[in-house]
Amino acid sequence: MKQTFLDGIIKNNMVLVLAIGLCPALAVTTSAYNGIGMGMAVIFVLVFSNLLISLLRNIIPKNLRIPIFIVIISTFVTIVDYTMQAYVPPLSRQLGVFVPLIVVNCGILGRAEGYSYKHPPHYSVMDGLGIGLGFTIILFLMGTIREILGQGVWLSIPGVFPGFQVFGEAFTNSSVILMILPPGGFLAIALLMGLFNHIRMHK
Amino acid sequence: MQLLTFKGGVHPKYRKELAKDSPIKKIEPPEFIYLPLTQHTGIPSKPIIEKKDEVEVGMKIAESNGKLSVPLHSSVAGVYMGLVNWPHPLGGRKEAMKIKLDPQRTFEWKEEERDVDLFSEDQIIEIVKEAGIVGMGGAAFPTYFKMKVPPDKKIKDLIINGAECEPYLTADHRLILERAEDIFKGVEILKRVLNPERVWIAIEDNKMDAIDRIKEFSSSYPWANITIHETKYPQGSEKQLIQSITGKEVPEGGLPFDVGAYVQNVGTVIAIYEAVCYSKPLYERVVTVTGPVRDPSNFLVPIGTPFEYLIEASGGVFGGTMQIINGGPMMGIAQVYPEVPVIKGTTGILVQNEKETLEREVSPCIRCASCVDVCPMYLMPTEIYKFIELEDFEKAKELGVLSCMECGGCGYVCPSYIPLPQHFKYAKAELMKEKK
Amino acid sequence: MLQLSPAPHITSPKNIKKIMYGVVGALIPVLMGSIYFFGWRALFLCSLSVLSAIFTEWIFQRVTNRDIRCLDGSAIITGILVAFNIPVNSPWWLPVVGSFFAVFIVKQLFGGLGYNIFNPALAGRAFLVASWPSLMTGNWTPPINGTLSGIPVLDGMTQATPLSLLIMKPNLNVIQSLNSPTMIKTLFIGNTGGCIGETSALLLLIGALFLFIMGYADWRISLSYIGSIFVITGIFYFLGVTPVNPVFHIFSGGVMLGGLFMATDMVTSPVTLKGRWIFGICGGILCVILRLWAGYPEGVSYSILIMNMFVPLLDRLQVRIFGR
Amino acid sequence: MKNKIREVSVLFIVAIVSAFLLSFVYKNTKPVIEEYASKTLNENLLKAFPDSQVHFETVKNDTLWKVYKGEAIVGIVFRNGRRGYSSLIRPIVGVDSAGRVVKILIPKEGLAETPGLGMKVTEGWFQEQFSGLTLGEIWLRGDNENGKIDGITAATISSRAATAAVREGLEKFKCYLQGGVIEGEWYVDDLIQLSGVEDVEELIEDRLWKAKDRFVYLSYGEGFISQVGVLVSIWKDTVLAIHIQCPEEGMEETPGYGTMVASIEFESRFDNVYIGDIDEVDALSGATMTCEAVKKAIKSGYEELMGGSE
Repeated sequence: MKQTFLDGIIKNNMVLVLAIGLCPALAVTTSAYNGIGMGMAVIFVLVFSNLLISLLRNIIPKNLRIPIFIVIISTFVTIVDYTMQAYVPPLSRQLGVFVPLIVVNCGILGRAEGYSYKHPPHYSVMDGLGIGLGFTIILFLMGTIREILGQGVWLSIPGVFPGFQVFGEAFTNSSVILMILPPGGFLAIALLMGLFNHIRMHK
Repeated sequence: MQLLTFKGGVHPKYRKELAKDSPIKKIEPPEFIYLPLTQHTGIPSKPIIEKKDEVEVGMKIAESNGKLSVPLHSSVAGVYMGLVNWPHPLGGRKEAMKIKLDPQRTFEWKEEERDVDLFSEDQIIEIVKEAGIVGMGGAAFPTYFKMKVPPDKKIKDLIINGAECEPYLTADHRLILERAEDIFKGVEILKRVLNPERVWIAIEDNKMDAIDRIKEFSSSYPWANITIHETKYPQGSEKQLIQSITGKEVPEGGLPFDVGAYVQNVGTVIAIYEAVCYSKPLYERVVTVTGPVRDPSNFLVPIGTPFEYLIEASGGVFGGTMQIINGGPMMGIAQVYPEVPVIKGTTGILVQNEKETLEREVSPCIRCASCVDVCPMYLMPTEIYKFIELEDFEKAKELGVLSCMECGGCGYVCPSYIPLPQHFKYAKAELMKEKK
Repeated sequence: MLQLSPAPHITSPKNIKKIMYGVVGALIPVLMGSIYFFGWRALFLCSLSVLSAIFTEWIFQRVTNRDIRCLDGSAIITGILVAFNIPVNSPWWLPVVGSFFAVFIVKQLFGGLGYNIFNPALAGRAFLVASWPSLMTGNWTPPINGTLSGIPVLDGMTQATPLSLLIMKPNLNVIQSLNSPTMIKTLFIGNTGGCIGETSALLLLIGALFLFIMGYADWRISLSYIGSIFVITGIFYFLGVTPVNPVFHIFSGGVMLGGLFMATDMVTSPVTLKGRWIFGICGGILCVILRLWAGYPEGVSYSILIMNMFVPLLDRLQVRIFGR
Repeated sequence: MKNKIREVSVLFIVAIVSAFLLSFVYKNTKPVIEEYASKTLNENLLKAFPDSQVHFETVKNDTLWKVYKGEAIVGIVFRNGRRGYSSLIRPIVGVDSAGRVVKILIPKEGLAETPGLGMKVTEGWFQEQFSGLTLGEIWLRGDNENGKIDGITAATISSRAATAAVREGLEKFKCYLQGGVIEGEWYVDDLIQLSGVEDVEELIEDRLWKAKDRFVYLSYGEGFISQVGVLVSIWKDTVLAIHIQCPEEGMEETPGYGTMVASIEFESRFDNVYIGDIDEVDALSGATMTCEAVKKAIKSGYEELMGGSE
């Protein structure tokens, strides 16, 4: 169980190893807060869809499994979407279309198909937690890199907290805008992936 | 005057002036002679004498051993000492017949001149085979085999290769100057066998004296066309020479007679002449010994003479010997042992002292494309090299690595000092292995 | 002991150091020109940029245990070219960061010299433009030796390069002055606003001529690139698509710097002759499109960067193998 | 066969359960979402018209509000869009009864201009320049002699678009300041906007008008559910601008999909399009039918009305 959880974070890391779910990873990580928000949404969907699919794995007919997975996943995604719109509207606005798009996040469908459809519920929940957490950590890291370099602050929450000044006022005024543009997302993910592979290879 | 040339190629420093004016000298044979059984492309010859047997100059001591094989003749008179495992100039150690010289028995080849017209074409080819003649420009391909042109192929252009393009080497140059008439006589024999439409004698424009010498005979041999070529490396390569003269490209993987051409080196032509008219087998050849030696010379050397003996004969090296090369600087092979013997394909011996030997620090390829520009086979060495580094030989083959003739042009121009020809050799060897 | 080295046993006099330092040498007159036009700050920024490039390379090679070859000249070229691509009144850290990005991300992370896909200096410039657009594209000083070369000063737009005036939909007077022979002469000499190293077509041509003669750069790329820009803008000029003449187009902005020194970068240009022609012509077409219809006044850097991406493809256009 | 029934029933049950779950969540979150939306809107309106004693009345959803102080109209707030460098810039503009801009607000949300350049239109200093200006002064300094707005260095396109959005909106909606509302059909106030002048000559009743340098016609196309009205201004063969009937004006297409075509962004896609190229205009995804209706309306109206009048 513990191994399943840890594997989800490191060995099967959604972004760095499996390289799936890259679209939200690139699109929403302009700040660390966004990254966490997206990660939380994914954890929620992943855990519950994994659980449900695992519970129903003996009932779900093989031929119709994909439509059923999608129905289940999209239900949870829509729940998350409404909830976010209602209770954290600024975050919901920031994440925009990428919350509904969790439905087609191949990471979640991939886990449903590849793991929870074949494993008992408690393992599936652990897998969902691990994968989701791994995803969240990477999104948080990417968001951190991009926000600090691109905006000079860290952990800013729109309307609530302006964020920690990391390098001081002067840097904030002339920060590396590229990092919060799309190329910055690619750069951040490439650097993280490279570093991760480097560490894995030299361990 | 229009200079003929081909596309690509390089202009290295030729340094031919070192040995150019030194007439061919006959050299006294050394005490021991080593005759490797592999002196030609193809199957090694088979010894036919026993240990302690007395041998004469020109005596057949090993015979042809299959279709692509030629006999071997002793180059001195003496005693056969048996087979030894001896360094070979093309690398490694191979079986060689060791002969101890008998200094009492000196010998000069004195067979009567024979009338060529007495022989049929097949007889001539047989004589050439028995004389052990191979291509003397370096490739050492059995000449009799080359002369047996398939009946469905018609030779239109017979090209006599006097374009000695390797820098430093002057053996062929001296041969043209000193034995021009013999060349014409040899070509007449070839003409009879091959029956070509045209005959060309190709010489580069850095050998104007040789061209003049050949021209002196143009009235006696009116069928010979003399072509003057741009001094460019590798002008003397078979395919490039054919392209220069006829404008035709030998197809990939094909042979010259596919475009109706036949190329023969001047040295080989003389050997054919001597074999047919004087029944003299190939047991000696002209070798240029050059580089930082006191007296760079062109020697007429009994085959099997060790390199170090010849280097000594040309006065020794100044500046400390660092490298002994069989052949010229572009394609020659650096030797491990100075005692390697001269073989039938040895065109020259190049010595390099400490100053001249390259200290090459290899840098990464910067894609300057110099190699692409110079490759006479229109390959892209830089791309092929990348795939060879990744051990993707199939891809290298697709890009034409098998067409590479290892002329060394790319390695010469590479500003990063990447030994490109070395990589291609390796890839070709690997591809051969796979084929087997 | 005999040494064993593979054939060939002689090499041509060209080697990497000579090529790299040859290019550096060719850039020196341009640098001197920019010191003359813009003052000592040009030299200051250029030195900072070069130092940053060399230092970045040294650190990277040190940390990753590679051979230290930070002084082989390529880092120096990158440093100079990055500095040539920024305005002279940039803050000091701009060239430093640009060179760092160019050498670290674009060159070393892709495998170092010879393996980079993009021209490091241009990618560095693209990074700077995207990150600090106002510093990079709205920050021009006229050269100290004159006003902005006789262009009528527009209200609120005193700081502009001749090229950036174009995208502001100028009136007829401005267009006339842009088309005038004096303007062309100024652009040719280089006494005008612009990035440090891009203003003087004359000095750039002198440097490039040296490279062409030495064989350190391929004239085909430059000719096809600049030539296609000239031809296309010429056609557009007569069709009325662009209000200024083709001579203005090739002498203004970074066409000369890009076409002569950046597009010809050996590492990021095709190896075959055919490929080089296509590379240059397509680059020129892209440049004109970007200039006339994109948001920034200049299109040179992006046109070359985009063509850099096509180099592996263009390298597949192998010339027919002998006899195949 | 039995297998198939089983498969289908499982899918059916899953779908039913998920539908119930979703309707429950929707019911509970909807009021919260709506409350937040109206709260933000009110905040934004107050930012554009900062006066604690006023209240706003919606005239057109998301486009026009009247500002009341007690019973009296003291101004309007409008929202007008103009295409910037890479997105639609839609300032919220407060206007006092004298036709003077009170304040403008360009929200960051939905704006995708270049960060560090075009995005600077959201900065305070840029927006504050508009306060107190009248119609003739809302120009960039470089573009007009009376202009009082300093553009953003190196971001001319975005600053020009923001300025134009304010100016054109003011021109369009200023009639609401005098006399209040223009009575009549849904298209009447847009007719004035599209003709560029106030006095137009009616050529065909309720269908075709002639203004100084253009014609304006009204045409309907068959949409997904209902008729979609389009008001088109045209000169020679080029469509100058269009206005599409919005839901408040009686359009009854699918809410959230078909109704999306009645956006300024979509309308602006038809600006200066040659009549023969109308089909080339990109449709909105999810509203293909309604978009087709718009295009058909433009073309059929052109053929019917313009063919005869020229």
